[in-house]
Amino acid sequence: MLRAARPAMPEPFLELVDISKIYPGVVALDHVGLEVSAGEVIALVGENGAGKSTLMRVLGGIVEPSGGVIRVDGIERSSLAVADAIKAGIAFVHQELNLFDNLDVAGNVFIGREPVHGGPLRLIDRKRLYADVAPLLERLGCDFAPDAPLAELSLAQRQLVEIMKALSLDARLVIMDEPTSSLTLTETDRLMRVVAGLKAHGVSVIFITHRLNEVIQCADRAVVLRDGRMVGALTRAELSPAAMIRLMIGRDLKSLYIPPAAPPGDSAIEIINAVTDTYPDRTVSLSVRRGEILGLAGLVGSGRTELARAVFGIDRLRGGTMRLDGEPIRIASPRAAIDRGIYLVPEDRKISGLLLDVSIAENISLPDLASYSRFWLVDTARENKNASRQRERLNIRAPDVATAVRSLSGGNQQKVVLAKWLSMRPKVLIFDEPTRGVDVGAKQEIYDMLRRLADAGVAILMISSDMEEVIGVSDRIAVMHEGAISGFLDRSQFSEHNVLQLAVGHSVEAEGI
Amino acid sequence: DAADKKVLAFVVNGASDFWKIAEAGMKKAQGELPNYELQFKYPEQAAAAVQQRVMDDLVAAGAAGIMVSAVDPKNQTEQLNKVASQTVLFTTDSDAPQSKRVAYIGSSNTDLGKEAGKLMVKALPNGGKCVGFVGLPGADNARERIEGVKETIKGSKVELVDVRGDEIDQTRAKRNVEDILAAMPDVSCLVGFYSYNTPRIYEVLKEAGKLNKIKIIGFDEDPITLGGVKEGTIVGTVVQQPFEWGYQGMKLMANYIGGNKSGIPANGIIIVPGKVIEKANVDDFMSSMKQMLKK
Amino acid sequence: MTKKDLSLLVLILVVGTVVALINPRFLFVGNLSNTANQVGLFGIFSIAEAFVIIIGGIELSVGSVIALLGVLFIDLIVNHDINWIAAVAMIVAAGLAIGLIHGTLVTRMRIQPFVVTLCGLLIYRGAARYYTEDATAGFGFGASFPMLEWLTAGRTNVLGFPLPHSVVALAVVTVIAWVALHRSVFGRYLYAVGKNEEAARYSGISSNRVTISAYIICGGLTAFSAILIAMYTRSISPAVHGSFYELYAIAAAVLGGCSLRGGEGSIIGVVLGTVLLQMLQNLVNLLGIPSSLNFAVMGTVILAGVLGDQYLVQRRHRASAAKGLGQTSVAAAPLGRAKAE
Amino acid sequence: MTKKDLSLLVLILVVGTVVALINPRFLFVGNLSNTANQVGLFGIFSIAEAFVIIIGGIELSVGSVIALLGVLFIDLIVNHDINWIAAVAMIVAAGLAIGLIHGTLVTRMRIQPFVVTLCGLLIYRGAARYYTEDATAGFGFGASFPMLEWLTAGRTNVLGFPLPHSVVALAVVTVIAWVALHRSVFGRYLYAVGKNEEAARYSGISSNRVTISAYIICGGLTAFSAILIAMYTRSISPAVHGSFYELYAIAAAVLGGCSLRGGEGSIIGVVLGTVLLQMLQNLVNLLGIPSSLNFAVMGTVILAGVLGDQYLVQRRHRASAAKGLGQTSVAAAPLGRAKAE
Ligand SMILES: Nc1ncnc2c1ncn2[C@@H]1O[C@H](COP(=O)(O)OP(=O)(O)OP(=O)(O)O)[C@@H](O)[C@H]1O
Ligand SMILES: Nc1ncnc2c1ncn2[C@@H]1O[C@H](COP(=O)(O)OP(=O)(O)OP(=O)(O)O)[C@@H](O)[C@H]1O
Ligand SMILES: [Mg+2]
Ligand SMILES: [Mg+2]
Repeated sequence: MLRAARPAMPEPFLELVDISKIYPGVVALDHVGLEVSAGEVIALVGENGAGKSTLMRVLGGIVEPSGGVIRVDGIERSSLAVADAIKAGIAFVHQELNLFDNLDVAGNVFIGREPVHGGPLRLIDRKRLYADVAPLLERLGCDFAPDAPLAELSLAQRQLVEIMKALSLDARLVIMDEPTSSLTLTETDRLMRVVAGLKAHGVSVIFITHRLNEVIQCADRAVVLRDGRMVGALTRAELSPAAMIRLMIGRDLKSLYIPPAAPPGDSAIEIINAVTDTYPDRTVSLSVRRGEILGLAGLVGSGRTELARAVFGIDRLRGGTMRLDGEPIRIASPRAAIDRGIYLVPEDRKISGLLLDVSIAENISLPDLASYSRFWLVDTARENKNASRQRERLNIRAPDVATAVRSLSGGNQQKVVLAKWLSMRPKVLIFDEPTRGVDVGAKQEIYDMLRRLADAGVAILMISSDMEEVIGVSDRIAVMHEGAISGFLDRSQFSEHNVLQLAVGHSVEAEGI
Repeated sequence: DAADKKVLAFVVNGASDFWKIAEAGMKKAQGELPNYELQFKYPEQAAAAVQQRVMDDLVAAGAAGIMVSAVDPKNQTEQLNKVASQTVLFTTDSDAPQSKRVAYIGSSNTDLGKEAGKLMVKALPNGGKCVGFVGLPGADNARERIEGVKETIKGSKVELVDVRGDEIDQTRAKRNVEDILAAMPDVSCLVGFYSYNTPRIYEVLKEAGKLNKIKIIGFDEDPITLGGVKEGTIVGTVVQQPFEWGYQGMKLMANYIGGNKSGIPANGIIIVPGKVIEKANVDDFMSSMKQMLKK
Repeated sequence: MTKKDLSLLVLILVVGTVVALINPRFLFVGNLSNTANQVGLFGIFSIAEAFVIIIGGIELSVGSVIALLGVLFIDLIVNHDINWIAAVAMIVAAGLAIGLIHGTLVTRMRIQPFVVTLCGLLIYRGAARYYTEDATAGFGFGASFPMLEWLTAGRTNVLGFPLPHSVVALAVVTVIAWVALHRSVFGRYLYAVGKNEEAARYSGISSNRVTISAYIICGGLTAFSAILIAMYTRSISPAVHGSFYELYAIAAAVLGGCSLRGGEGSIIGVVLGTVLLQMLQNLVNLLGIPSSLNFAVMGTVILAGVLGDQYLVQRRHRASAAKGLGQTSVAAAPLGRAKAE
Repeated sequence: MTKKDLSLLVLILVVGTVVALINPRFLFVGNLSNTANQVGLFGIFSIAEAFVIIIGGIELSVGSVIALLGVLFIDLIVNHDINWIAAVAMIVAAGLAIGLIHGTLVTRMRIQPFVVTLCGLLIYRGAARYYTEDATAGFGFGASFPMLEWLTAGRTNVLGFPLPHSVVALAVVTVIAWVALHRSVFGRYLYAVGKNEEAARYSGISSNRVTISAYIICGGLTAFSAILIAMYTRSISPAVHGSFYELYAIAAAVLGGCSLRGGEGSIIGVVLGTVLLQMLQNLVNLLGIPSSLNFAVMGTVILAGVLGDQYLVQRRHRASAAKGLGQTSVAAAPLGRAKAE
């Protein structure tokens, strides 16, 4: 068993020793150890299903380990309860959001720790509640109000609320499980500064991410998990994406961008003057050509998801028209979109992507059941065969395709969402954050697949908040700002700077369409 | 015109065909009482509270007189008094003797039970086990009828070994009979205490082919009960005369309100005796029923 | 057959054995046939209810629909001399229409299913009472529809067992419902909508259409059972006929593994749930327990069964955890159990 | 006051105005006082139910608990000569205990709330009937507890209006429940557990304890209302007393904006829901509508109200969409509406 090498640091206040966790058919953690000292930023990396979240859930008191001990301030325990973890000063940003959409922002941030007055009556001190949340909003640069109902926030905005929840605790250790998976560069940078600030105050941070450059930006050391075992640790000096990738997947990866086999064809889908609910006075026009991957970038809340929903028929377009292959179309429901070959891979897998209590196979076949059935009866053999193929192709880590999706790791769940759509024959594919929480190896797999689909003549609209992905995968980038397209970039103009300029509403020189 | 007519209300204890007959009586009275508007009220549930509420609302709406078949006369005394203090109150079907009601018109359930007991003893000269079926075994009318039966058969070899309740659910009423046949092969007589119990007994015995082997004694005048009596498969049924309650009661009430109190005896109790219907008199009874309900 | 169904079956067998030991008449052909007949009558509308519960809805008007359609059916054939085949068709059509209305109000008008069907409960009951002026609707003495009676309330001797035709009807409904729910594309859609309506919509399932279909199926099956029940009781007092039956239906469905949150439940389970409930009714009469204790016995046996099952599950759970072996799968949540952790 | 509450209030005022125009006696002091009294009695256990519904549970045994505890209460003071203050304390304690048992079975034994409380419904009803041997429990003639009667069933003249004390009790309960639910930390936890139990647990909220508390509160309040109702009817036929009251309670809660999926609902709404239901009952009697139509009228008015509200919401929605204005907030989902798209 390997122990993480530690640079000279104060004595650890928290130690995980020989932690194991066994699920039916899966060894999620196999004798893993980890030590955390004050003011240390540890990055935890590894493939999907490597056991990162499980290890953190042990620390947060959510999962009871099958073996091992947890030592907090020298006191040894075999497991923690959530309340113990909170008492020990451990704050936790979960990979999957755990928020209440019947409460507002402030209510969510302080849930379980509301400021009270009224003595034994424990009435909520609303004034203080809202006063206390304001600086947090500022710290993360959020533009929504403290009393905004959570139900009205976008996924990324919810992610920020979840982070604020942890920051509001006077914690000694903040665990962040993929906090940036739906954030754009702007918010991510701000979060990096927050992490630095925490560190400066002696607060430790454990940071899980699949965006490896974030690790290099903020971590003091990186701990790498693979198949539930610790396979290595890198000190700050040793940190590089290549080194991490080698430890994570045991091989090197080729570069991201694969050029198209042929120049793009005619425009497959055209969106003309579309108007959505949140930005009723803005219009969006764009078109995606056959064989093209159009990246759609923008800041949190810029309206990309809303546009995708409207195109797919989930919401009704308030104005504007669409054309498919030159023919004007009207799409009133997702079924209508699917029947025309327009598919959407939604961003929020928990809410709109998956039936969590249902098996992998049944999730994958859901949008296309008719083709797995004979006389309206489902042919489960065919269904399972296809699911197994997808599982291998995307390297979905699960005992078998009958496993309920709920028990998969976040990244593997995301792969199931993708698998749902990839086995069908699309004309236009809209991906909303396709690789949210997916590990580097699988990302590469997915990019290959996108390219293959595009080469086969599919028009792909890829909404992404991951700058590296947008620049690395797209043939062309459209950037949205407050509900309107602020510009298009050709490959020759691709740069972080240009995308960011457009995202905040500025223009870039020599803008091309 | 209609708005000036005094309202007289007949409030019953739950919906049933039985009260349809009383309603027919009331309608006959309506024909003779042009200056009154007669209303017939079924509470939506057979519960004292629900009935109380109906009466409160009637008083609020200005009813001049109310005739009520109280769900729970023993314990409703005070509320009945409240009603009696604001309007003319008659009781029917089940009396509340300690209340300030003006009069009671109806039959005595104990007496009806005694009649049924006599039928049982007559039908089973050598004795035998009997089982009764009833909707709500705890309700007063059920208790009094059962009491009457037991009082009469005491000393004879006829036994009432059990009474099964069904909450006025027909499906259960029928299944109770089926279950008793399964559980007690030696039962020799079945008694239907509520109007719908007897037809259910009749049907089950018919389906089981035991119609003439097991005696049936019933209460009230369900058409199937009467048909069975006529056919000879039901020994007999004991009926009340709700038509008279509705007819006489409403007229008495109108007279009383009009100042004529002569029809009301000193103790305020007007008993309309029940009738035993057997094969001999069933035809007469059926034709007179037809006559009554036609109006 | 799921583990949950199996637990229920074991409970049924245990209760049955105990009753048979106390009173062997429980096993007599006549008694079993009678109980089977009740299971047939109650099973059909319990399956109807299950369809709606699986999509995450609820149908509270079952009892009132049974009263209203029962009254209408008897009225049609007795007083209007309509051919009984036509009458059956009309009543089933009415049931389907009721389902369509409920489904439409729930989906297009977005009114909570509880509110829609509660109003249904009130309105249909009122309509039945108003239509008959609160009088009992019945066949009268000697009225006879031999073919209809034989079909609906008759029994056929099968190897010495008088098999009630209501059981045959239930068997047919069960098989069709089982295939529809557990093997067909439509069934997948029902569960998907019940589990996560939004994800279902994103997968191109027209959740409105699926929801409406579930209510229509429920209405049609309820109408069918209304006819069978009317032919069994042969008399309907509109004020009380079928009241509380929605509770029976929901109870059978829930005992059979349906969750009121939707997306769960098996047809076999629902039928077993009905068997348990009817057996408990039979038991009270057979063991001579006072009728007043009828309900209490039912409640106690159900609770004891569910508790015992839960106890065993938790022990198995702990035992396997202690041995470090795999736990039982989450999907095999036991009888009546709230939900996986 | 939420928009949903406001819709309900408007519906109540519209119905009230229409009734008053047809029959001005509706507004007579005596009638209003009687209706208020009913609202007082039914409102308390509807609020009790709301607590459980908000945490995502359900309580079906309300009616049976009212019957059992009512019977016991009368028995204690009439037949056992126990001081009424002690009797009240004992009955409320029994209610709390029932709540504790239900809560424990739901949380620790993980049995579906529907199953637990359905068994409760059956068992308590049976217990009440068995205890009294199905006989009506009552005060008999002349039995008198002047202080208790005045407190529970009396009325006090307030500016010429005979204010029933049950209304005072409801007012007190409403204020406390409102503060507890809408202003206290505990209330926040109730909503949190109802909406997303898992997230609540991750936030360090002991969801088991919160759930059990909700059932205990429900039990206690139900016991309290059982006493008031017993003192109002002064007689309890154990077989029927309070039956269906759980449906009333759930209906009032749902009309008042509670969702059976948990996490939603306002106390004001629940009280308004009770007012509407009671007003509808009163209306039927006052307008001389045949009693058989009683239920139908209730159902129709509720459905019409909910539909009208929904229609207005959708129109407003479309109007704002057409004008390009911001939508109405999702949180202000209207009366009885299923959920936001
Ligand atoms: N409740 C559960 N039941 C069964 N297996 C589980 C459960 N939770 C996690 N697992 C399994 O444990 C393994 C580790 O999962 P974990 O969530 O820790 O991965 P991860 O490293 O966080 O991956 P990702 O990057 O995708 O989030 C996975 O194989 C997963 O399928
Ligand atoms: N259900 C809703 N009700 C009201 N407003 C909403 C709702 N969902 C999203 N919004 C708002 O719409 C705006 C656009 O959100 P959208 O999800 O389209 O943004 P996005 O560009 O996809 O960004 P993100 O990175 O946050 O997903 C946001 O300001 C958000 O607050
Ligand atoms: Mg993870
Ligand atoms: Mg988005």
